[in-house]
Amino acid sequence: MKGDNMTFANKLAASAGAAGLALFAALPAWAQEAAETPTIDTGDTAWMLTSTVLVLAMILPGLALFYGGLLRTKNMLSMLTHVLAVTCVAMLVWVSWGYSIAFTEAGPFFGDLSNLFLKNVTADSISGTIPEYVFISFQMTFAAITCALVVGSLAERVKFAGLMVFAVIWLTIVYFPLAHMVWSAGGFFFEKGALDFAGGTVVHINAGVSGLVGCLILGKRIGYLKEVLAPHSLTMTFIGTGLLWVGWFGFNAGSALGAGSGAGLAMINTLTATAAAAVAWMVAEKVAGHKPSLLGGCSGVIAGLVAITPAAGFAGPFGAIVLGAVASVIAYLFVTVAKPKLGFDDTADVFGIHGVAGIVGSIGVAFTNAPGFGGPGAADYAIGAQLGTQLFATGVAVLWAAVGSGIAFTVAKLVTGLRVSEEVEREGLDLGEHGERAYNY
Amino acid sequence: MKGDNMTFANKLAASAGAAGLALFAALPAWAQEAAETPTIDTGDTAWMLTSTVLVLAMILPGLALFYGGLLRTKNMLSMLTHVLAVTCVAMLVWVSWGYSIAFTEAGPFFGDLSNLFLKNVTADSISGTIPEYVFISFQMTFAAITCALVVGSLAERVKFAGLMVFAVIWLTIVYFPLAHMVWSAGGFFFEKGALDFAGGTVVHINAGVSGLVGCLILGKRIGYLKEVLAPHSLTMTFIGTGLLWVGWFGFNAGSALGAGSGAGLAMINTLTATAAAAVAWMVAEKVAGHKPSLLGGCSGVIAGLVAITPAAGFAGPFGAIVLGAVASVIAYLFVTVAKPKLGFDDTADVFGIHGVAGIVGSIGVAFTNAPGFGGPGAADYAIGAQLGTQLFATGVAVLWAAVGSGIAFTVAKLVTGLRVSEEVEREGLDLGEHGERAYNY
Amino acid sequence: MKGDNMTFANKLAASAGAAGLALFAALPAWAQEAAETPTIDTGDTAWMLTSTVLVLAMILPGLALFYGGLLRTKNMLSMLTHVLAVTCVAMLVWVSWGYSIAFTEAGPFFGDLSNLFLKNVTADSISGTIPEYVFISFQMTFAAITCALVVGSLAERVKFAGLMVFAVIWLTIVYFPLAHMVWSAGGFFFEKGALDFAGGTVVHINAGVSGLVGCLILGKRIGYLKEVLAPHSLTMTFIGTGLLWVGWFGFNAGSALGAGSGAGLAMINTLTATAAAAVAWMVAEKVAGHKPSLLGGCSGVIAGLVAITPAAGFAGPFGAIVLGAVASVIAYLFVTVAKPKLGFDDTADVFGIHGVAGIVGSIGVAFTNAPGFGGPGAADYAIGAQLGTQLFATGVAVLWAAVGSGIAFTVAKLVTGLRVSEEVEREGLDLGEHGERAYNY
Amino acid sequence: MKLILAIIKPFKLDEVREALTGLGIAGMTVTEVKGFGRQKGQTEIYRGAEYATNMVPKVKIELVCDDALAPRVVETLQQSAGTGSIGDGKIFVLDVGQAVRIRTGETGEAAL
Amino acid sequence: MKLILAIIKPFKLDEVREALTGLGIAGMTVTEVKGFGRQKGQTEIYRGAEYATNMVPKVKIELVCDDALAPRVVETLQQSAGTGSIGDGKIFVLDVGQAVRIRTGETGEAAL
Amino acid sequence: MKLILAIIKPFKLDEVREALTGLGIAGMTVTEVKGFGRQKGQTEIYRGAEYATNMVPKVKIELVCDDALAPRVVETLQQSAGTGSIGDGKIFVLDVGQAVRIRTGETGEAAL
Ligand SMILES: Nc1ncnc2c1ncn2[C@@H]1O[C@H](COP(=O)(O)OP(=O)(O)O)[C@@H](O)[C@H]1O
Ligand SMILES: Nc1ncnc2c1ncn2[C@@H]1O[C@H](COP(=O)(O)OP(=O)(O)O)[C@@H](O)[C@H]1O
Ligand SMILES: Nc1ncnc2c1ncn2[C@@H]1O[C@H](COP(=O)(O)OP(=O)(O)O)[C@@H](O)[C@H]1O
Repeated sequence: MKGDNMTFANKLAASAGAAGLALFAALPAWAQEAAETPTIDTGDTAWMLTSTVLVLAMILPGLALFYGGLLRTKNMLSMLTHVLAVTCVAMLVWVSWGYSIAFTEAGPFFGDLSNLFLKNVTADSISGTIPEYVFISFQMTFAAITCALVVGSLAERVKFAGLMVFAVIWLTIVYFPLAHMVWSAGGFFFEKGALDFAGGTVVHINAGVSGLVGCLILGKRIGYLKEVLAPHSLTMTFIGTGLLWVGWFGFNAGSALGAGSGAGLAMINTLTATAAAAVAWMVAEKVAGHKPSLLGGCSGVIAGLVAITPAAGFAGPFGAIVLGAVASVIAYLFVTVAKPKLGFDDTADVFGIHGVAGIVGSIGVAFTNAPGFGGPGAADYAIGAQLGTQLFATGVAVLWAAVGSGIAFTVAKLVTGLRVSEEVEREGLDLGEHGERAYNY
Repeated sequence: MKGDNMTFANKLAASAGAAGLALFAALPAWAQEAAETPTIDTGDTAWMLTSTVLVLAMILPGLALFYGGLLRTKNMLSMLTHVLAVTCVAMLVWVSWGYSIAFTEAGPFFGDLSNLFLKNVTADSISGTIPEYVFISFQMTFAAITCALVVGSLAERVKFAGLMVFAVIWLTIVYFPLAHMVWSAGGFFFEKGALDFAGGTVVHINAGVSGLVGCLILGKRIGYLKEVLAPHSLTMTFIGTGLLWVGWFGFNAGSALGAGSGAGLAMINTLTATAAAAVAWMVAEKVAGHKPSLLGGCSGVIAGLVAITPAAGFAGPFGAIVLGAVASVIAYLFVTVAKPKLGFDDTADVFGIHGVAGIVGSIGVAFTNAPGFGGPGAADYAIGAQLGTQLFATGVAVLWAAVGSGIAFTVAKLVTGLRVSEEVEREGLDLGEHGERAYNY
Repeated sequence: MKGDNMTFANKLAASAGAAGLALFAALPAWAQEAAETPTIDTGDTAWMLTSTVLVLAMILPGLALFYGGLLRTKNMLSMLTHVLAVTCVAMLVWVSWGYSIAFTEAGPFFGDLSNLFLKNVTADSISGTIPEYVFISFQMTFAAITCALVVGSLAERVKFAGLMVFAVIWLTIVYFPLAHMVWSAGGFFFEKGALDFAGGTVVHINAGVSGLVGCLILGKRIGYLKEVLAPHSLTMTFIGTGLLWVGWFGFNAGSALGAGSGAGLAMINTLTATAAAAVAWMVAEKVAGHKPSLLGGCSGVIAGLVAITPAAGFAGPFGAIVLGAVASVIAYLFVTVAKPKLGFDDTADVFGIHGVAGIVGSIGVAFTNAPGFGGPGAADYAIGAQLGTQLFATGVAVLWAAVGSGIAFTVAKLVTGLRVSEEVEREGLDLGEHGERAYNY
Repeated sequence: MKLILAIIKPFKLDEVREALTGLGIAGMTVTEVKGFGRQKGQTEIYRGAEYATNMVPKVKIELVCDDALAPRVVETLQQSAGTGSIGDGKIFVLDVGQAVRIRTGETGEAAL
Repeated sequence: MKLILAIIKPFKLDEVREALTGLGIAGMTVTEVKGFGRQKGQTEIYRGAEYATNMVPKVKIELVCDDALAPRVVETLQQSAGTGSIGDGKIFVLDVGQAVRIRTGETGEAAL
Repeated sequence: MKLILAIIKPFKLDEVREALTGLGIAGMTVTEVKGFGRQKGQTEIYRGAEYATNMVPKVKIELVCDDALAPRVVETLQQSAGTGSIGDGKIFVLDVGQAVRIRTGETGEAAL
């Protein structure tokens, strides 16, 4: 089993060599060494421990506040509860069968159940240059956040019980397979040479598309486009935004799986792309004749972070700036122009931001990686070929997420009804579903 | 002086060998090396710097928000002030005489004053594989958080001045000796072979019991069990919960004192135990005929974190799940069934959660450490014997905390009165004690 | 590889003896060494990645909440927007021309434009023992936070557009040159042997003085000293304080540029100085006949952090305590006694805290570094001579900041008007400038 | 003139306002209040502590109109605010002696 | 019918409500208000800026009852809300012309 | 006695209170309300969703005084609360039948 991950590291290096990616080329000693005598590097381990903590901070309290602030007061607490519960369930599912499905080398789309309940792992197991338990923990937080991201689309009307049923099914048939395809040795995208540094397809496109399917199945909120549904606390949304950005370095720079030049590159790109995207959104607002807004800035931050996720190690800082800005403007146009016309009710714009910017990033990485655009790709890097691969991988991810989440939501609807009663929706999910208020000033 | 801590590291390794604990056996190179030529490992140091920061984040803003959110608006600010002030005072006391009492090797219950004002430490001093100043800083945050935990029991009625007097006395006669017993070479529990990975006895049982004594001495709040004392902001409590979980990795994985497999084990257990405990509490609510609640989920998180604290390096991920779930359900029953019958007013349930789950964890670790339950204990690990040791250590900790805190609170009461006037209590401690409001919307 | 750091630490100590400094003397050695065999130390890199993340957390959400909580509800959102936007703009400017101006070796006051758009840096570039991209990212956050600090003085009346213009000019003519003077090889202060561990002059004195100039140019808020301008949420200010303290370890201990004894020393000092300062402020309030307050405690925390910034690696823990306490009391007196008499309206007391405590720290470091006061200075360290250097450097920084920010604000005023209309100021900048409310409860 | 004081369910406010505007009402004043009545509140539980809130959030409308219009205002209010379920609220009518528009100093019905 | 308008100390609300329920009062409406009067507020200081708040948090009760009950309501209110210390508040009584229950359309005393 | 009910712009409150104190008014009760009238609210946009709030924050003053003082109170209110721009608010005057000071049980004008 330890072999699995060793292989993972090797494959990474190998495919990096093949595709001519500078990132892994920069770490050849590490890859070799790891292959020969698996030992722990305390520096890499320190960074991966930290990265895991950072991704957890993105979820709790980060994402929960980001989403919760966008809702009306009466549903704030339900969002916090949803995110907390989904996270915990995902963690338990992950160690039970998720890690086995995602990270055993059985086929291109799924692993197998040979590592159920982590039965082949001990405290001494090593993955690359870090303890395997750290790798498992790091990946655990990815599973949790992806599932939690979906919640944003369903907010203010989804039933708690329905969400729990959905989470377990969806993780199993959507997330774990996609994680396998992208990150496992022998995975479908992995073998195709698709570029996805930190999970643009698995996490963001996946969550965005699944959220879209979910909100379509759920239907619109009462009063949508009629009543005032203004965010009850942009202060909370701002805190969430800050924590998401802060935590995202665990996500992106952590995806280098060590504290070396790959992490450094991912870090600076995660700064510049995001800064550019935040500015771009506010400029777009201004150009559209509105005031530059806080929620605009925050939305830009997220769009930039999402877009740079697949490209964090496959771009230079200025390629990242362009990618962030472009993704931000496209997401802006989608959310403010296209969405109202299409008329679906994606409460927190999970598709509009994670889906859209995720797709832009997943395609854009074909360009940013090119040395001509300041990327770390090899001299013979061919944009066209890579673009084809990226489009293909993106398409497969969209499809897999759409079909799988359709199944998961449908089952959840059959079992639980999925949506709260009109009365509960009106009174608020906080009291109706949890018997508590978020605030008693 | 450097010797002290070298010895500390050696003893750790030694006793680990003796007791057959896999954790330290996994780090023999580290221990040996440290003994021979004390040098700094930058990876271990990076992790311990981070861990220290994480524990500080648990206190400020973490714990303060967790507790503060549970109070009424009019007392929010006083909680924030109490936590801040207690933390700062504890830090100053720690460098003045605390570190000397806790970490000099003089007797089983106390160190001595030979290292008063850190007089034997310089920037070059090394402890294990990290600078001694980092070790001192890390331990400083433990002293601070333990004292701050107690505050939760006293909330909404304790006098600021009384709390300050209490803190200084209590740290000196309760916390420092207990820290010495558990963590210092020659310490009472340490020599007995009691298992306590990250401070279950010193921190949680201690704080829980001291809080209980404190709220009994203070008496109930006006209106307790009569008026509506609903939490003014579960949003704040949620933020606190998130930050506590996030920071707890510094606490638990940091207690490995380096970035190796011990930290990895502690990390995954701190994830799985907590997730299980959160789910368990909400399931318990459901089973009891209520709605699954946010405050339930948050309480479960804390119960799980507390329970896994002594066991973080002495359990496998599934042993941790069982331990977390069991501790959570017991704490749930205590808080919702036993406490109202007993009728004491432990404002934030410091005893009900930290005390109860701490005791469950401190006893449960005897089981989770067994290889049969997936723990890292050696093949010849004897549950029965260890259980005896754990019960004994737990009992001593409970007693020491009860007697010591009784003295500390009594003195504080004599000197300051300890409790605010009825008028201040009614109007709120924010205005009455600090002349400020938490919110001026 | 690990050798590097040993050497680094040694060099630090050795050269510290020679020039009587530790930090900067260490940098030339570092430059040399880097020239010889530049390799990455994963432990140092892990810590610097973490430190960068921590400084970002100081800004978002830290500083924004700290300031925002002090304002009235109607201006909360504008503060959050200002901090976010200024941060993003500073990041883009930094990679475009800032890093080149600050860190190329051209003259004592400015670098040149030879590294525009980071054109000489690749993912493989190494700076000391860490990837250069990490160093650039770390320094990027310093530029961003310094500019964001200034915003506090201007709050509740500055125009968003004006702030953006100011930011770009001010970074270029004030911040980058000062950063060059202090941190670049060949820099003016650097060569003079001025002590500034983590940016007391560049960051705090600079921001404080610039803020003062800004609020004088802007004029007082409507109702200042007449209406109730009470903080709308000290809870938010407290959260900000906590995050600032937490993040400041990235700032101070990160300024050691590695995970060694220098970072350890900076860490413990950043704990003790701050604790002492918080206590000192509250004691000062008590002595002045008032109640010890939360905002007092928080203000003390910041004053302590600011004061220890230049001295973090040039003091012992007890020297740090004295420095923190003294700076805190002086800042207290300035803010509560001097400021009302002088009558200027520095909304969040940027000058009163960052400026004043920054000056105290910048001068005080001459004392704390002395071995007689427990500092790490060499045996032949001469307080008097160093004091002269510190006074000189402080004076130059004050002057540079005053003149430069005067120019920047004046240009911004000519271009945009700088201040919102009376109507917008009355209604609040949130609605008037951004078309949003911070809260819709 | 009459002061019409209506206590209604919060989510009905928009509908009510529109209906009243239809009548030509140009102004009203709205306050968030808590109502105690036949309608019972939700039970909240926080860590085992159970609070049966008997206060339900309501919205109070205060509206001054001339005597002639009052009956139609009351009628419109009753129709637009009603859901038929318990807790729909009340309308009270009081006499107003004088009205002044602060901006202009106009008094009486001209001030409305 | 009478509208009884009472301004009381917030912590007395529960007691008052219970006392009134004892009288057979089935409903009332409660608003959080700020009172200005003889009772002075606390002085607050924020970083040296001192604000003597002359506004004290109060709770306002609005209650409509039939004329016969009004005197006993006033008396009960006065007794249950009183602490004997300054700032206990006021009770005002106004005439109500009409009352309507929105749900049923009942009017007059039947609507209460 | 009269109940004077004034709806004014929030930032005018301090000025109004001072002016009334000058008249010898010893107490009043203040509520935060939302006003609907000729003055239109700001348009808010949140990620493309535009909300034209027709509710403007106002402050309501309730003040009971004896009949003789009422005209001067109204006048003072009108002067001190006015800015001359739209949305300055209204003053309404109602009759009060009875007033009681809870603390002492005093009634009528002595209770004010
Ligand atoms: N006598 C009363 N005086 C003032 N307000 C009342 C009175 N009775 C009821 N209310 C208000 O009307 C609301 C609705 O009354 P309730 O008895 O719950 O239902 P319904 O209006 O259907 O009879 C209450 O919440 C309260 O705010
Ligand atoms: N003339 C008044 N009109 C309206 N409300 C008043 C009046 N006088 C006092 N109040 C209200 O009654 C409250 C208590 O009044 P105060 O003068 O402080 O004490 P007391 O009721 O003991 O005389 C005030 O806070 C205010 O809300
Ligand atoms: N008929 C009315 N009844 C009750 N309150 C009213 C009425 N008309 C206006 N108001 C209140 O007065 C405020 C100001 O009215 P508005 O029409 O905007 O401007 P103006 O007072 O200048 O005519 C409104 O916001 C509302 O609170």
